[in-house]
Order: sequence, then C-alpha cells, then structure tokens
Amino acid sequence: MWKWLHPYAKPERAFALCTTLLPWFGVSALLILATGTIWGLAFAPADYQQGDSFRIIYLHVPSAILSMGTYSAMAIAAFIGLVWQIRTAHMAVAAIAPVGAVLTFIALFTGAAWGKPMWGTWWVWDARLTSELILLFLYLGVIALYQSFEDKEQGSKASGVMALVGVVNLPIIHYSVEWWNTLHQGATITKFAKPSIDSSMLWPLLLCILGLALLTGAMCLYRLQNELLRRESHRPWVRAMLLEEEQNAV
Amino acid sequence: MTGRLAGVLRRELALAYRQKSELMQPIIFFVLVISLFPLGIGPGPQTLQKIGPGVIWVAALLSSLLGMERLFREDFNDGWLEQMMLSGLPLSLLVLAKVLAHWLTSVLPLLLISPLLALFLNLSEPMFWSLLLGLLLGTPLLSLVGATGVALTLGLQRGGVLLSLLLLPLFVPLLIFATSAVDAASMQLPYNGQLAIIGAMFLLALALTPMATAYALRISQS
Amino acid sequence: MTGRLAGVLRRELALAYRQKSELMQPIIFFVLVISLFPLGIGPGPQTLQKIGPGVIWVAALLSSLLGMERLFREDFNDGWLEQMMLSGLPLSLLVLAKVLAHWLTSVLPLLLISPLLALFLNLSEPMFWSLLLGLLLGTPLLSLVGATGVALTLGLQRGGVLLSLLLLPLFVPLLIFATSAVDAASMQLPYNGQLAIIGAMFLLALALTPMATAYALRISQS
Amino acid sequence: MILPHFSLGCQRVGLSCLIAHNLTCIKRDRVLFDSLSFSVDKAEILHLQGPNGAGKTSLLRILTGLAEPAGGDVTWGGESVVKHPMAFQHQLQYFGHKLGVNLCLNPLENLQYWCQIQGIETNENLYALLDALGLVGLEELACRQLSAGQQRRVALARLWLKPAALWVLDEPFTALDRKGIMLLKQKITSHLQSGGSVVMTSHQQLDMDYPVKDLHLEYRL
Amino acid sequence: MILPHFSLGCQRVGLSCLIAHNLTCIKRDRVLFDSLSFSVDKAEILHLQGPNGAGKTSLLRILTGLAEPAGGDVTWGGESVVKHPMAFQHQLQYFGHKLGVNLCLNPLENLQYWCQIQGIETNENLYALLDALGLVGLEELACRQLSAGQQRRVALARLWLKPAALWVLDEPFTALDRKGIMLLKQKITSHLQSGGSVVMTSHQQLDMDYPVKDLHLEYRL
Ligand code: HEM
Ligand SMILES: Nc1ncnc2c1ncn2[C@@H]1O[C@H](COP(=O)(O)OP(=O)(O)OP(=O)(O)O)[C@@H](O)[C@H]1O
Ligand SMILES: Nc1ncnc2c1ncn2[C@@H]1O[C@H](COP(=O)(O)OP(=O)(O)OP(=O)(O)O)[C@@H](O)[C@H]1O
Ligand SMILES: [Mg+2]
Ligand SMILES: [Mg+2]
Repeated sequence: MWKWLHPYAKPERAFALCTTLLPWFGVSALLILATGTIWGLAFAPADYQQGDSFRIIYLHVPSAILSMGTYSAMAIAAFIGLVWQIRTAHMAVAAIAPVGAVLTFIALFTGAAWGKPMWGTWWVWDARLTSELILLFLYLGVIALYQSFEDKEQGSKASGVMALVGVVNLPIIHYSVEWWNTLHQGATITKFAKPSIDSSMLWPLLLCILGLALLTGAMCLYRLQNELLRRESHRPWVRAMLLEEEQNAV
Repeated sequence: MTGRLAGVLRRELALAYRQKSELMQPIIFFVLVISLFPLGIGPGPQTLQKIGPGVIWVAALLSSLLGMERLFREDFNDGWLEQMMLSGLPLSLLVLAKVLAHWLTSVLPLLLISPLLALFLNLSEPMFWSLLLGLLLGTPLLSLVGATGVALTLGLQRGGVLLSLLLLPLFVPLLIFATSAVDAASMQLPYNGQLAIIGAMFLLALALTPMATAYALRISQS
Repeated sequence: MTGRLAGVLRRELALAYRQKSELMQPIIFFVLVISLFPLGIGPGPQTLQKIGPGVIWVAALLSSLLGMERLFREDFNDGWLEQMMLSGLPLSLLVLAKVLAHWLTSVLPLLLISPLLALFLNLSEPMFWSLLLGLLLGTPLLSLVGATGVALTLGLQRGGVLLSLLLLPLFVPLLIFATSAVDAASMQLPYNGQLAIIGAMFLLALALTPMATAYALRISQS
Repeated sequence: MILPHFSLGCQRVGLSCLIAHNLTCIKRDRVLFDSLSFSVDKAEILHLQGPNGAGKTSLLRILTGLAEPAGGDVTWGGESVVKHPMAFQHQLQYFGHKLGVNLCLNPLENLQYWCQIQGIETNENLYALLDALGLVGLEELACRQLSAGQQRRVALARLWLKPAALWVLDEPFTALDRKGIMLLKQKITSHLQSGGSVVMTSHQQLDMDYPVKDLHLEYRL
Repeated sequence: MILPHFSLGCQRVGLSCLIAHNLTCIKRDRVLFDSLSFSVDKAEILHLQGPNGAGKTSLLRILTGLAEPAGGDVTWGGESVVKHPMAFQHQLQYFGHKLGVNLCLNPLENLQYWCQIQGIETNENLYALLDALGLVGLEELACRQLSAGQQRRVALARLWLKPAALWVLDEPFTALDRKGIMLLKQKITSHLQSGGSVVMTSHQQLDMDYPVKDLHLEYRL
C-alpha cells in the first residue's frame, strides 16, 4: 500500500490527485446532501415530543460528528507529515484546520439554537458542550500557530505537532455524555447495537452525514490545492502549470 | 548519561535560585487568585468548600502559565539551546530534565503551600488529600504539555497570549478529572478511577511529549 | 514632544499586533479562562454569578501579568532601552507611554469584551457597571506598579523578590475594594466609596511610579 | 596607563566640545581608571584602545551619561551631561554593544520608530538609505531573519539619519564585511570633515586618511 | 559563486572527514547557495568568506546538523550527520553567533555545566584555563558583568575543554583584543597540527602560518 501511496507525497502528484478527486467529491456531496436534507426536512415525520424543532438534527448531528472526524483526519495528516517527513501532509494540516473550525462552529451554533427550545437556555457549561467549545479552540490554536509563523514551512510543522497533541480531547468529547451526567443527549446513532432512533428519521440523517462528509472532503481538497500552489509557487511545476493556463486563456 | 542529565538539572536549579524574583511571580498569582474568591463570594463556608478545589486547580493551571515561557526562551536567546542540541545526548531526555527542573522550582512550591490554602477554603480532609494527589499527578502533566507549547512558540517571540491559547484547551481534560476526583472525595466516594485516568494521561504525556517538544525545538532552530 | 511619545506608543502597538489575527487573541484567551471556572466549579448559574466578578478580575490580572515581563526585558536586552534613555525625552514620560501601551494591548481588549462576558456569567446590569468601573480604575494601577517591579528586576538580582512581596499587599486591597464594589452593586447599594479609594490609589501610583520606574531603569544601566 | 597629553580645555569651550574631567570608574572594588581627563573637539576623532575588560565600554557609557562615574564629570559645551541631559542628547549618537534593533520588527519599522522618538522627520529616503547599506529587498523582513552583519547595518543606518555633533561608537566594525567597513569609514570621515566629533573603540587598526587621536586604557587587576 | 576545486572525496573516507555533498539552502524563496560540494579532511582548515548575508552562518548550521538543507547532505566519516548525530556530535565543537553563556551564571559555572552535559571530567584545571584566558579574578562574577570580549572568552574556553576533531567556528575573533586573537590563532594551529579540522568564517584576513583553504560565497539577490 505504501508503495502505491508514496508517489502522491510529491506535491505535483498530490495536486493532480486533488484535481481528479475534486469533481467526484463535489458532485456526489451535492446530490446526497440535497436528497438527505429534502427528505429530512420535508418528508420525515415530526418528532412526537419535539415537534418540528427536532429537524435541526439534520444539521447539528452531521456537523458535530464531522467536527471530530475532521480533527482526526487533520491529526492523521500531521502524524504522517511528522513521521515520514512529507511536506504535502503538513500542508494538508493547514488546509484542513479552518474547515474543521467552521464545522465545529456550526455544531455549536445549531446546538445552541436547538438548546433554546429544548433546555430553555442557549448555553450551559456541561461537559459535552464545553468540550466541543474546547475543540473549537484547539482548531483556532492550530490556525493561529500556523499564521503566526512567517516561515510557512516552520509554521506547518509546528501546527502539526499542536494538532497531534490536541487529539486527547476527542475521546473526552465523545464520552463526555457517559462520564458525566449532562443535559446533552447520549449516544443515539453511534451505538453499534441498535440505534435508538426511528429508521424514518435515521436514514435521512445518515444521508446528511455522508453528504456533509463528502462536502468537507471537497473543501479540504480545494484548500489543499490552494495551499500547494501558494507554498510551491517558486517551483518549476507550478510555473509551468500557470504558463499553460495562461496560454489556454489566450 | 544520568550524570550528564543531572548536570542539566543542577544548572536549572542554580539558575532558579539566582532568579528567585521571577519564581515568586506564579506563587503570588496563585495566592492572589485563591484569596480573591473568598473575598468575592463572602465567607459562607459551604460555598467556599464547594468551589474550593475548582479554584485551586484553576489557579494552579493559570499560574503555571506564567512561568512557562521562561522554560526555553532564555536558552534559545543566549544559544545554550544550540549547545544542548549538539551535546550528543538525546534531546528528548534533555527536555525531560528541564521539565523536571521546572516542576521542582515553580510548581512544587505551589503544592507546598496548598495545605494552607485548603485551610483557607475550608476543605475537608478527604477532599484535601484527593486534591493533593490530583495535583501531584496532574501538575507534572501540565509541565510536560506546557513545555511542548513553549517549544512550539519559541520561534515567535510573542509567546504570551498565543501560548495560553494553545495550552489551556489541552489542560481542560485534566481539570475535569481532577475536580471530579475531589467531588467524589467530598461525598466519601472512592476516587481511584479519576486518579487512574490522570495517571494514565501523565504516563502518556511522559512517553510522548518529550519527543514532541524535542521536535518542536528542532523546528525552532531552522 | 507628544508626537515623539506617540512614536513610542505606535511602536508598542505594532509589536503587539504584528498580525491581524492577534487582535482575536484576547477574546479567545478570556473565553478560555472563563470556561475553566464552570468546568472546575460546576455549572450552577447562581454560583457563576457570584464568582463572576472574581473570574473577570483573575483574567485581567493574568493577562496583565503575562505581558508584564516583556515590558522592559526585551528592550533592555536588545538595547532599545539605551536608545530611549538617550533620546532627549524625560524618561518618566517614556515609561508612562510604555505603560499605557501595555495597558492598551493587554488589558483593554478584555475590558472591551467584558459585556459579552457579563452575559456569559449571568451578571446583572448594576454589577456589570460597577465591575467595569473598578477594572477601568484598577487595571492601570496594576500596570503602573507592575512596571516598577519589572524595572527593578532588570538590574537588581534580589530586588524582584522584595518587590513581589511588596506587590502582594498592594494588590490585595485593590481586589478587596473592587469586589466589594460589585457586591454593593449587586445589592443595589452605592459603591462610590470603594471606587473613590481605588481611584485615589490609581492617582497616587500615576504620580509616583513613573519616577520610581525611571529611576529603577537608570540603575539597571549602570 | 598612558595619559595622553592633550591640552585639557578645548581652544574655546565651544558649543561642541566634549570634556572629560578627572574621571574615575570603579566596578566592584576594582578601579578601571582614575583621574582620566581628555577632550574631544570639533572635527576630532578619539580612538580608545585597550585589551578586553580595560573599561572602554564603561568609559563610553560614562561619556554618554548612561552610567555615572565614581568621580569626575563630563561636560558638553561647558555643561554637565548628567545635569543637562536634554541639549546634550540632541547632539549625541550612541552606538553600543547592544544594537537597539528589535528582532520582531523589520528594518524599516525599526528605523522609523527610532526617528520618531528622536523627533526626526523621515520621508521616502529610508528606502534609499537601506539600499545604500546593502539591504535591498530586506526592508520588510523581520530583523530576526537577517544575518548578523545585516542587523548591525540596520543599527548603523541611524548614523545617516540623525545629524548629531558627537558620535560615540563602541566597536562599530564588528560583524561587518569589508565593504561595510569601508562604507562606515567613509561616513565617519565625512562626519569629521563637516565638523563632527567621534569617540570610538575598535580592536582593529583604524587605517583612516584622517588624523586620529589615540587613547590607551590598560587592564588593571 | 566560485566553486572550489577540491577532490570531492577525502583520500580515504576516514573517521574524521567532513563532506558536504550538493548542499542547497533556500530561505524564503531566495536561494543562498545550491549544489555546493566540498570536503574538509584531517588537519585541514576551511575559511568561509563572503559578504554579509551571503549564507555563511546558514552553511555552518547545516554542517553541524542544527539546520536542514533544502537539498544535499553532510556526512562525517561516511555517515550522515542528521541520521547519526550522536557519534558526530561527540567529535564536534560549535561556536556560533550566540555564545551559549548564561549571563546570570558565572564563568566557572557556565563551563562546569557545559562540561557536565558534554560528559567531560573537570577538575581544578578550569581555574587555570580561565586564568590563561585572561579572566583572572573574574571566575565568580556573573557573566552579565563581564565585558563583551570577556564573555566571548568564556565561551571560547570550551575549545580548550572538549577534545573534538571538528571545530565549526562562526566569526570567533569578534570582540577579542589582539592578544586574544593571537591566543585563539595559536590554539587553532595546534588543533590543526594535532590532526583536527576547522571550518570557520571571519571577515578579517586569517594570517596564519598554516595553509588555509578558502571558500567564497557570493551574495545572491
Ligand atoms: C451548544 C450546544 C450543543 C453542542 C456543543 C452539541 C455538541 C454535540 C456533539 C459534539 C455531538 C457529537 C457527539 C459524538 O459524535 O460523539 C452531538 C451529537 C448530538 N447532539 Fe448535540 N450539542 C448541542 C446541543 C444539542 C441539543 C440541544 C440537542 C437536542 C436535544 C442535541 C442532540 C444531539 C444528538 C441527538 C446527537 C447525536 C448523538 C449521538 O448519536 O452520538 N445536541 N452534539
Ligand atoms: N557590574 C559590574 N560589576 C563588576 N565588574 C564589572 C561590572 N561591569 C563591568 N565590570 C568589569 O569592568 C571591566 C570593564 O568592562 P568594559 O565592558 O568596560 O570593558 P571593555 O574595555 O569594553 O572590554 P571589551 O573590549 O571586551 O569590550 C570588566 O573587566 C568587567 O569585568
Ligand atoms: N528565516 C529566514 N527567512 C528569510 N531569510 C532568511 C532567514 N534566515 C536567514 N535569511 C537570509 O539568509 C541570508 C543569509 O544569512 P546568514 O546568517 O547565513 O549570513 P552570513 O553569511 O552569516 O552573514 P554575516 O556575515 O552577516 O554573518 C541573509 O540574507 C538573511 O536575510
Ligand atoms: Mg566593550
Ligand atoms: Mg553570520
């Protein structure tokens, strides 16, 4: 497998890979997301307790789950970058972090908006909520560290280390509902045994999760491309490519 | 090799002794923060007891931030760090020695005055013991993780706020478990579980952060 | 002359904010410090309101201390201090400009976002106002006195310990009056008295500390 | 110590004449020098020499008023530099062991802020100056990222910016390459020719086409 | 850049031979040097020259393994200095722009702790060494209170303490008086004569009675 992956560590190959993958990710993300949201918002039955306000679940849960998933992806990229000294992986860290921060922010925001009708308050300092907030700060820390360095090479290595160290927070977020008695819902769909959610609500939710995952992937790929171009701007392959584009335009 | 590492330790201790004034700062902050709350909340022993452990922990977290910057900054500026990196010793071991020195000189004093503070905050005896044990296991973790953060921001000079942005989120899990241990103790429940988790985090940090710190230090040199 | 002093100020501001992203940092910092307390103490909104002013004070104290070291240390090490002392401007005015810059960069951002924090911590409106006024008068005092301390530690090896010990009794009354003002406000009582005392301390410091700091800086040079 | 046989007073105690009178410097029970008297007149250069630790830097700092002598005093235009520092400092340019260059700021900012607190107008000429000093293209790089010699060039640029009558330079040639040294020597010569005075130290021989007064300090135990 | 025409390999890739192979250094899109190859054999001295900012310090840091080159590699005795740092570092003595002397500690302590982490036995000879370096009576003064040259002497004392085969010296003569420079030159010569190698930079001419290899770096924009 490593033999097969290794060529993609080269920036120009990585760029080419991004270019091929991007449309697939983008199109399928849009399709699946559209299906999921329309199904969820328009056709799924209203909750017997919560009425229609539960429909925010189709935004909240995917973004919350993906905020963590994205962090894991970022940490994995950081790990690869540190251990195998792959520059592209370092760049991936810098590319992924802002996407993850936005997802986390959406999760927080939708959660707060949902909390108002459900718990009667926007915010409580309970473990799940706080740890999700901390996740946002971890993302912000990674971004701030990266931006503080003038030397981006140095900056992306440093932020990679930071991303790895922050991984401890992930299990805390996930298990917070079990370790402390909180207001927040316990595991509903991420239980392996039998999801405690009706399948008519579950399917659109799963679609939304998948769709948002693909969309996240697409955004990360897009940002990675930009990062590659910016960081490699003095390398011949970028120059050649830009030249080619110019000629095409003419 | 241990002899050589002991050299690092001795040097740090000698330096700390020279720069007493700078060491005082975290301690004063610690005392100030802790005395602030009884003043702010009023002397109700019930509330004080409730918030006491949390306050001590938060104060310990924050005051450890104060001295943290100094961990590598001076060595970086005067070139001692370069000499350490070329000493033929594994850098992560050197980092460990420095962290140990930092803990001994700027955290241990906090622990030493904590009985006094516990008294101040009306902590019951089991609460105090659980607090102290938590601090004993948890503060080295702070120093270890803090060292990584400092090393990461070393190339920047504008440590201060950025450093606390990086570190505070990392300290949160520790805070959660440590205070929940004291909570358990206050209800006469066993708190081995929480301590075990803190211990596990400490061991994990002990195994991993010296390497991360060493790596970050290398980055700062290029 | 004001133009030249403004130069000092501008330089400090430029140094503090090399990048736009740094403007966000105090906010994040404050939110982090504040979220530590509910985590450590437990989320009861009642307690939160009670400890709220204390929390905000702790955050302000911490952030003013975090930058304090750098107030003169960096300038001393890189020789900028010498250049300032030979600039043909009165040193105590230069000191004032530096302290002002320090206050503007590390304390003011916290004050600006404090309405948000008051919301977070469930403070009532009168409490918020008394807190804000207390901070407005009290934090410059911290910066002024802190500057003297830092200047003393530049030259004297031992001066610092002494000063830290002096600072403690100075800060404690400040905190007592400030929190008691908030207390009074929470009970709808007038709190001019406490504010007046803080204000008097501030004026005294304003009159005396710049000279003391300038003197300490001169000592550090010889 | 070889006491130089200058006439103690200048021709006339003019507006720009530095006189050191019976200076003594004691550091920790060690007398570095005592009853040292000399004067530096308009268009004169004094080259302070002596082994490491002889007290050259200490003497220069006393001359600028940064440090106080254990005995004796320093006057500029007849007035004590300690008691009337403002007028003196307007005429003074001090370049010490420490550069006074902030490593986080770029060369341009460093010079701009320095000019601002000195009350000097700066316009577009800063770019031209930095270019002349061989810092083309580095104007907006943080000084931390400059080489040792480049950092010193940034600090030396101040000599071009402030029209001061007295220059006090402590080993100004350190870390400069040959071209840099030449440039600086030319600047010093032209400063002298236009009536300025210079007091400087350097461990190297000061081959200048200008008469140089020497003052040797000995290392006393 | 004037590429020196050394034979790329040493006579035999001996235990003490430093080889730089195709080194490239890029700082912020600026190529300081590329495909630079040279070798320094036993008893050889390489004098790196070039204007301020040419990349001398950057090159030296790459040679010691402190910084990583953008391309190429450095080997010592046939092994990469980055991949096998321990053996190399035991043979290395680096003296850079930063002294590695703590200003709060005194000379004696500074050297003692340095020796301890290098694993060198120190006995009473430290006093004698400091005396030889002209620091008599200053052994127990905080380094902050030493003069510029004296501080550098403290750092240079390390050359006398560690028996290393390769010396990498970045402008070691800075701030030294003439006696100090002579002392250091003698030490370098005797190090070379006993089979050591030296890579050094200096803006001054290196008048030594020992054959010196020169390497010129140019300043590239
Ligand atoms: C600001 C407030 C909130 C935050 C920060 C938040 C955060 C999160 C996070 C991080 C997850 C993912 C957990 C995981 O995958 O392990 C999650 C899942 C979930 N949240 Fe929230 N949440 C908030 C408010 C709410 C509210 C008000 C409700 C509804 C009562 C809610 C219902 C859910 C549900 C049903 C899940 C899926 C649980 C699972 O299957 O694991 N959340 N939330
Ligand atoms: N605070 C102090 N306490 C004790 N001794 C001091 C102090 N400051 C300086 N000295 C001593 O004074 C002497 C003179 O120092 P100074 O820096 O003036 O020397 P210098 O002639 O400039 O030497 P160099 O050529 O190395 O720059 C030194 O021997 C130093 O040890
Ligand atoms: N982090 C960095 N970012 C951008 N440029 C850098 C960085 N570090 C160094 N440089 C540039 O690299 C060049 C080489 O620096 P270096 O310190 O190696 O020069 P040097 O030959 O040692 O000069 P000197 O004789 O002044 O000591 C300088 O022009 C400097 O501006
Ligand atoms: Mg000197
Ligand atoms: Mg150099």
